Amino acid sequence: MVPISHYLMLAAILFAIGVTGIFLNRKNVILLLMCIELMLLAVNFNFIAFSRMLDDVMGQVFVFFILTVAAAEAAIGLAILVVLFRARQSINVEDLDTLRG
Amino acid sequence: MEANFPLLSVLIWLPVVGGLAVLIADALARKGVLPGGGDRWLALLVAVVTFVLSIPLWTGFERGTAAMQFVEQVAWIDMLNSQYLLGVDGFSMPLILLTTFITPLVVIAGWTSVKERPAQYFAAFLILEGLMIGVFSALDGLLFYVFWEAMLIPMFLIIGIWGGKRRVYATLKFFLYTFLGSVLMLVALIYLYLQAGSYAILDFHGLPLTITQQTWIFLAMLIAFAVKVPMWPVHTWLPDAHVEAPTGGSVVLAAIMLKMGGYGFVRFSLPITPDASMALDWLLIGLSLIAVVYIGFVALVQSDMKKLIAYSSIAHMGFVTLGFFIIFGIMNNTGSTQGAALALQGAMVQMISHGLISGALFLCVGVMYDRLHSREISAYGGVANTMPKFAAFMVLFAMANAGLPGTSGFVGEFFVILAAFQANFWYALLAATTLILGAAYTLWLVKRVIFGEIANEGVAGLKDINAREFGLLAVLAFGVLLLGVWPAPLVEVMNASIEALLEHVSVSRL
Amino acid sequence: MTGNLLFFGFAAVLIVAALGVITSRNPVHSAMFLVLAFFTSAALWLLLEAEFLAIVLVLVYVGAVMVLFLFVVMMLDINTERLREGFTRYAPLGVGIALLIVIQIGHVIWFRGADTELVARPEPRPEGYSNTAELGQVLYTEHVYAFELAAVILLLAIVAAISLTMRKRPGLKAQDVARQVAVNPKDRVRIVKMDAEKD
Amino acid sequence: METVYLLIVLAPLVAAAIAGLAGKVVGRTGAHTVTILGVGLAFVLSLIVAWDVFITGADVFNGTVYTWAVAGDLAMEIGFLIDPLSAMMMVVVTFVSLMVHVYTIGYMHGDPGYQRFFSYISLFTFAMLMLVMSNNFLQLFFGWEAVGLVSYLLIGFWYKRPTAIFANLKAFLVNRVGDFGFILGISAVLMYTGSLDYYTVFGQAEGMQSETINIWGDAQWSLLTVACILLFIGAMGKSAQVPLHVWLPDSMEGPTPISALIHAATMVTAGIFMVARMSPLFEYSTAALSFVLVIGATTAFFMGLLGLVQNDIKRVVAYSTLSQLGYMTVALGASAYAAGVFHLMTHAFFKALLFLAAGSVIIGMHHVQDMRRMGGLRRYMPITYWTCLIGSLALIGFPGMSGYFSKDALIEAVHAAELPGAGYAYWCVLLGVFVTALYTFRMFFMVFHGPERFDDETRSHLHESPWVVTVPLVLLAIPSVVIGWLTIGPLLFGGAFGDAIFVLPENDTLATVAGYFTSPAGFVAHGFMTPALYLAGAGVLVAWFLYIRRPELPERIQDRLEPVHRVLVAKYYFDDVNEKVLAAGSRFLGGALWRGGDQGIIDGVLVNGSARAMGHIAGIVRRAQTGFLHHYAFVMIIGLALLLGWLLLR
Amino acid sequence: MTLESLNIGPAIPEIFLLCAICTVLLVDVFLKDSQRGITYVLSMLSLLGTAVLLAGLEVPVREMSFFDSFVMDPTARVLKLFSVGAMAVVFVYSRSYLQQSGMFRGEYFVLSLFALLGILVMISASSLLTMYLGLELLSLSLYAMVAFNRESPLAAEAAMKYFVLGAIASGSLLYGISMIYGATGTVNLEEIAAAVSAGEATLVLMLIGIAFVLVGIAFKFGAVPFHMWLPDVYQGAPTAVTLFIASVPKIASFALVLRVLVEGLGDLFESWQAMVIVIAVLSMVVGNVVAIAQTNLKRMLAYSTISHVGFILVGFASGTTLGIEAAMFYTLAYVIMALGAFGMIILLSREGFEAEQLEDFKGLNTRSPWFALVMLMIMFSMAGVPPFVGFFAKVAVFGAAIDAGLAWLAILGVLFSVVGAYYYLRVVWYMYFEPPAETLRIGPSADLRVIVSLNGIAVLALGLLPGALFALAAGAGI
Repeated sequence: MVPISHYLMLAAILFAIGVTGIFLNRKNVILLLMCIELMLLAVNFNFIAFSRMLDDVMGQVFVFFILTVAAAEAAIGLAILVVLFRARQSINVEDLDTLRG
Repeated sequence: MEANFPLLSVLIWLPVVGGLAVLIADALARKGVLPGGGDRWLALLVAVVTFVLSIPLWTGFERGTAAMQFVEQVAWIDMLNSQYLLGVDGFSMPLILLTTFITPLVVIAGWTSVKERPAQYFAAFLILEGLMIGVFSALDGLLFYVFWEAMLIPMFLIIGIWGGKRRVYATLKFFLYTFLGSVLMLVALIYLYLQAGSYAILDFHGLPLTITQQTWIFLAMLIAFAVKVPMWPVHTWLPDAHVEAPTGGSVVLAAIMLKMGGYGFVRFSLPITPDASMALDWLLIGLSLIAVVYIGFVALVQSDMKKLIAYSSIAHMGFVTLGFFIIFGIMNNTGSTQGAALALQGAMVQMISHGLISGALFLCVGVMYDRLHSREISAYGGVANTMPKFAAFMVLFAMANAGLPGTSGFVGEFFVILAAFQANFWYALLAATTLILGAAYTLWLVKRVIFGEIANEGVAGLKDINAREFGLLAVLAFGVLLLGVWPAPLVEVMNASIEALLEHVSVSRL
Repeated sequence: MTGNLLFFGFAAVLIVAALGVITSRNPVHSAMFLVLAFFTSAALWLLLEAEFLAIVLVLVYVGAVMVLFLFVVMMLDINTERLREGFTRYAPLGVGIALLIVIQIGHVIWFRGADTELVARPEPRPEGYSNTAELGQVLYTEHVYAFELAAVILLLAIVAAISLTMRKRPGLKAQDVARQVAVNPKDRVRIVKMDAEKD
Repeated sequence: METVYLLIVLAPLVAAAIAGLAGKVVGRTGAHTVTILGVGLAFVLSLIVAWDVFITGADVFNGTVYTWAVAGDLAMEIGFLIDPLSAMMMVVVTFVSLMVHVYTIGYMHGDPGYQRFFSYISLFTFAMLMLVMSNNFLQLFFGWEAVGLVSYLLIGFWYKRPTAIFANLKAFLVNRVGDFGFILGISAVLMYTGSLDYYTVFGQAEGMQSETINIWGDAQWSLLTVACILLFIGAMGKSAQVPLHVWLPDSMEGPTPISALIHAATMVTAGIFMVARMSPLFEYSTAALSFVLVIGATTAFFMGLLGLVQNDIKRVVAYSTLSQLGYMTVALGASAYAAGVFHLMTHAFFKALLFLAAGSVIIGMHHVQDMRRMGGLRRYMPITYWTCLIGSLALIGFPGMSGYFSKDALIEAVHAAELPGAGYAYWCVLLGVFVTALYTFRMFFMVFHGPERFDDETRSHLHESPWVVTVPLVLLAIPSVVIGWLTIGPLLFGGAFGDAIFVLPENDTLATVAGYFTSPAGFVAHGFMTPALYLAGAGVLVAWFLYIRRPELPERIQDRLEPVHRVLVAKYYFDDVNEKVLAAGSRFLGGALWRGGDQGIIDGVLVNGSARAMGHIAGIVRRAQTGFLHHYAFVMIIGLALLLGWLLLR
Repeated sequence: MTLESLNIGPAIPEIFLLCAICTVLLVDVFLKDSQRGITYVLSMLSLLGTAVLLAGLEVPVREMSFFDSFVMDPTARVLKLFSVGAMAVVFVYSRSYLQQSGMFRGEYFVLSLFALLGILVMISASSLLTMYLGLELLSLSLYAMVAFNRESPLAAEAAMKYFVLGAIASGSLLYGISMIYGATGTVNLEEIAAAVSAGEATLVLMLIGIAFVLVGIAFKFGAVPFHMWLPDVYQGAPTAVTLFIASVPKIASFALVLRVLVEGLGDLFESWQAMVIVIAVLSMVVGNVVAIAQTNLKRMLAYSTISHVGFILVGFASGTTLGIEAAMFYTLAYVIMALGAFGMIILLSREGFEAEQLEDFKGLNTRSPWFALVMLMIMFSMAGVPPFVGFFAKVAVFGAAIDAGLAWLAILGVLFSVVGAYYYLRVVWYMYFEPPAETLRIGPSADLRVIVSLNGIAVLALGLLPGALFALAAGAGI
């Protein structure tokens, strides 16, 4: 077996990629939602890895709920996206600057 | 008056409630429930009743003791161990009387000249009065602070609503300046509370503090009081506030609000941090003397009457702070408290006296402003020709402002100069320049405004003061002269407290 | 050794897929990369012997969530031409910050965590161990409260999504059976009486 | 007796209040009646008091009226000290005041401020009485300032005149400069003695001699010297000594009765009185006495010179007053306090006389004051002429006249003085005699003799003044002639002042003079052996020669001595310096402090600057909120990275 | 497993609320638009029922339910009661606004109630799992509510920003939780605390965990630099939603800090104190300074919120019982003030007109002296001027800071409260010193007027007699 730290490192990289995606992307809001999924995936990796390391089921239970919530979150996020598109005819991140200052 | 009658509470809350009643009466009058125009009379009634009720403070005041009198004590915020604790001694009692004395005059002064929303105007002043009395009678630090700050609100509105052209700038400056000063005092108060375990000011007095603690506390409070007094260089709010404020606002500001700074020094700085006060007295003395000299010169070149009087107020308040802080030098030099007592007396009398004089001068400017709607000196000239009675009053108050013996303005300055000499020759010398500078700016003002040929048609058409204005000025003139000719009763009231304070500060807190 | 090989293989794929998600110009491609990432993740979770979650990830995420994503991408009919533009000018800085975070975490995990059990290689599970059963046992007992909450969240998601997206568009032609049934001849036919034309 | 003293003080005060506050009610007649009654009562009672003090020899009265204030254990009281010095002053003050009151009825006839005027002069009498009768420094200062106030009001009585209101402001301010010193002097006294009461203070004077005060650096100054010089600065202001004399000539803007009462006879002598009163202090400080001596001598001579170039009749008298005040001061400096006070008294009579005479001339000339437009008035105004002559003779010290006794005594006393500066002082006062005679008779000849230089219009109205004017002239002329003869003996050499004036034996210059005083007549005879008399005679002769005999000569001398003349006309440039350097400088400084300090640095930079800075920062920070989602996320991530980094690096 | 072992007693109010939400949801479906008032009434009744049940609970001490994942203690009850009450006020304020702007739909109430449920869950969370679920319940409701006005591009933009950033914050929080889990082997807060104090936790992992958790917490609170969403959301959301977001969820944020940082990670105080201080300082500075430049009242109040969060965090930063009580006092006081401020905006709004610009308050004193006075009291209270409740809130937190030896922090705080006073004063200035731009009378319904008035009076009354509120906050730090 690989050491747990490998998994944690992988999760960290994944998390970083997700984060990077959020601020690199300035065009498409959908992509942001996907990046968020990546972040959550990284978190799940952590939990499962720790769960395995500690031999404790709690981590997996947590992942279970994160998956549930993430699904709900995605639903609502996409709903907002739809509202946004209808209201502005665009989901370009750079167009979302009416509110500022 | 019964022994446990809550006189101070009544004095505080009667005007506040009265102010609200004026507002309500006005609202009802708008709806047609009550006849209109009653708001003035109600306000006057409240103010006068408050004054009458305050007289027992004087008559029932036990001379010869420094103990707090008319004490009221009710639990307030248990969590902070803060109480609704009121009481007066020789320092605060005269100031309360000054407040109750000035407020009816302010109400009368605004009788006809306030056209816009008079009910709110009078209500603001009444509420202000209550809060100011609260400041002078609170013996709990937090309660004191509440009154101290709350007072800013009605004043903020008074300047802002009924003020002149640049009123918004002036009132914001006034508020933020004083607020900035006060908040640091709040920090100091909280610190003291944490040290003493209670907010009672008298508990603070007994607190042993290291010199570092004292210095920080002293500096924090200094900013608060210095802004209020105001001392150079934190005085610049005052001219603006005075110039823009309506007459009543200027009167209250000059007559009472400035005194709170001075009061703060005797109630907090000196007794709580005597060692720091002693260590830093050079600073305070220096600033006071700058106020006297520097501001004297600045007052000389003002072209706006109110601004001139405002600057003169700063210079005169310089005597108050000077009087408070030369005591260490005097006790050090002479080894006795006699000179120090003289200094404190002088400072206290100066506060009362300045309250009357500056109030009167602002009323005088108000009288002229009501007629010509200008505060520029150049808009006047030869007023004596058309307004002889007014001119007589104006000259009298100007002379009082210049510290002429026989008027109250003399007493404080005289005492302080006499005492200052015992601390240091140069203190006295610089302080005494006010004899020249004060006379110069005040009388030059009089010369340009009152004397001379009739300057323009506006002045030619002036009407002399009416009975209401005459009464106002006459009452103040009487006060000014009485205090000047016979200050003994006032001085007597303060003596015990001053002795006690001197005894208190001469013992190190370290 | 096989485990190691598998891990590094899947990890590499996962990272490439993740990078693909954020670098693709076309959102559909991104979605596809994401699906790939989920699949590889599921594989890696299997390595960690979390079979239940691995399956759930594939079923729920790939099967439902990603489909939803694709659906929305298609539905919104986004002009992909406009999306073909570069990254922000903060990209280098951004990448730098992200790397910094990775380094910070990595530093902890690999160096400062060296003496902890993080580096431990967990022993394989004993025979007969059922990940699903174990989860199932706690989910409805110990975590019943959380479970109920999750249910509420899903309900909320339904309510929210519907309230946000369902609406009656003004131009939409829809049947209203009740109105059709309740129709009154008077509303439909108007009998006009006309006077005979006269010359 | 206390009631009498109170009555003396209060009668004029009450009269002033009635005339001032109820002027409309009582009317013109009422106003002057009530004030004259008040002052008359004060005069009569003062006479009684004086009788009591000088003739009956009553004890000195030193009593408290009421306690003004008590600070700590320092009691400040209002009270009276009635001793020969104050008794004499009371008589002089009330007498001159009474005369002026009567005179005013004529002089101010028809002025709209009639009642006000009477109120003021009555008030002045009150204030002056408070000053002289005081038994402590506080009340002294009160009276001191109060007379200043009334002086201010009266100089500016015609408040429409720009020159008048300029002059009164100037007078007040210059006096305030003196008071500035005065109050510091009082402070110094209080610091050492812990009391403001005369007797308590005087009792400690000797001990105070050894006290020192550290003013600058390490130098230790004698506290007593400092105190005395400071007190004397007060006297310099009030008694118009160089360089604080500048207000007095300008004060002639006031109505003439005022010039007579305040700016000649009484108020300006307050300084002299005060120093005499403080003699127990001054005596112990040689340095202070020297200072007094030099200042007085300078004033006596140089201010006299200015009288030579004045053409305004009142100004000539005014400069003469300055010069005479210098004489009195010199006497004080020479420790001949009695001589100073004696000169004060005689001067009060003859100078009041001269002023009133000048006023009479001015009435006759319909308020023309320029002597170049007069001449030959003798014929038209005989009473004025004769009384004026008496006054002039008294002023120049014509043997036998009151001025002769006082001036000669003090010159002799200065001659006898041995202080530093005494030699200078002696020459000043001696030459001053010549100058006095010259300008006095220059005036006299220009006004009353020579050709008539006015127009026919004036001539047709020219006649002697009414009785209310002439009676006071006559009444004042009498003491101007006789008072010296009558009182020199007891006052200077008979010890009539008793303990009121204290002189150390080694300073007692008058004792030297007493050596050749046997009787008034003898003193007159002695005068013929001193240069002063001849100098005075020479002065009169020169005046006669220049202004009657060869009237064209003065012009030529003037041209020949152009630079000197210019300096004299410019009054040694004191006014220029004051206005252009001090006043303008103050205004400039005020403006600079205000614009630069208050508005520039404090308000501009600190207050508004910080407010602006806050707004500016707000604008900048606000821009960080770009509205772009990726920026927001970016900021969050940076924040996260920093938190993480900090935690781990700690 | 039996019901006894679940100990559902303390959770009955939440259970009732959930049932009530479902009822409202169901009833609402069958209502016509004109009958929407029934939804309103039902929602109010739900709140009433919840409140009654809460009040009826006997909570002498700390009580656990649901296998230690639910905790009930006196503080929790106070917070919950307060939340429910504030929610009721929000409903009253919102009703007429929603009616005017055509958004009077049942979903608003349902979503709000879901959010409230989330808040209640958070307040009672005793494990990071339930905390997370409660937080998501709250957040997801809020995201949806911000986008509630579907026609408004601004609202949609705000919702999108809120959602994305919120998701990042959630991700960060979860990452942190995973680290804490890894370090201690549990997500139960009590067990975490026990593990930390026993020294069983892996410290470095804990540190990473704390950093990430802090990001999540700071985001929820709206503390700098995780505040960027807040102004945009406040401004973009419909005022009724802003009103809600600005008020009740702050109690949840407080609970979040209380449960996670104080109760769970209290022993690591020294690790997070400095970070909290930094965040607090930044919040006070940025919030107060940037608010000066605002002309939109909602946005200005957003920055004001940020600054208030800074002050609340000062209380936590002191780390003492006193500080936590102070923070709670401040939070409660803030909720009252925020309700009043936004209530005033709603009061002045009319059909087709949002009174959200500063200019819209011009001359209010002429139009309605009383409501001008109410707004004045609220503004001065927010500025921390006595005798209003906001002042005592500041006294409490600064007192705690000084007590903890953080006098400099207190001084910084008071100085920036002076800066902040400027923009509150500006509102007063517009109301009192400027002539009115319009003379329309103030329209809305009587209940709104009464409650806004009461709200204003509460600000004053709690300032004059703050003892009661202090007593409520007293138990928090234990």
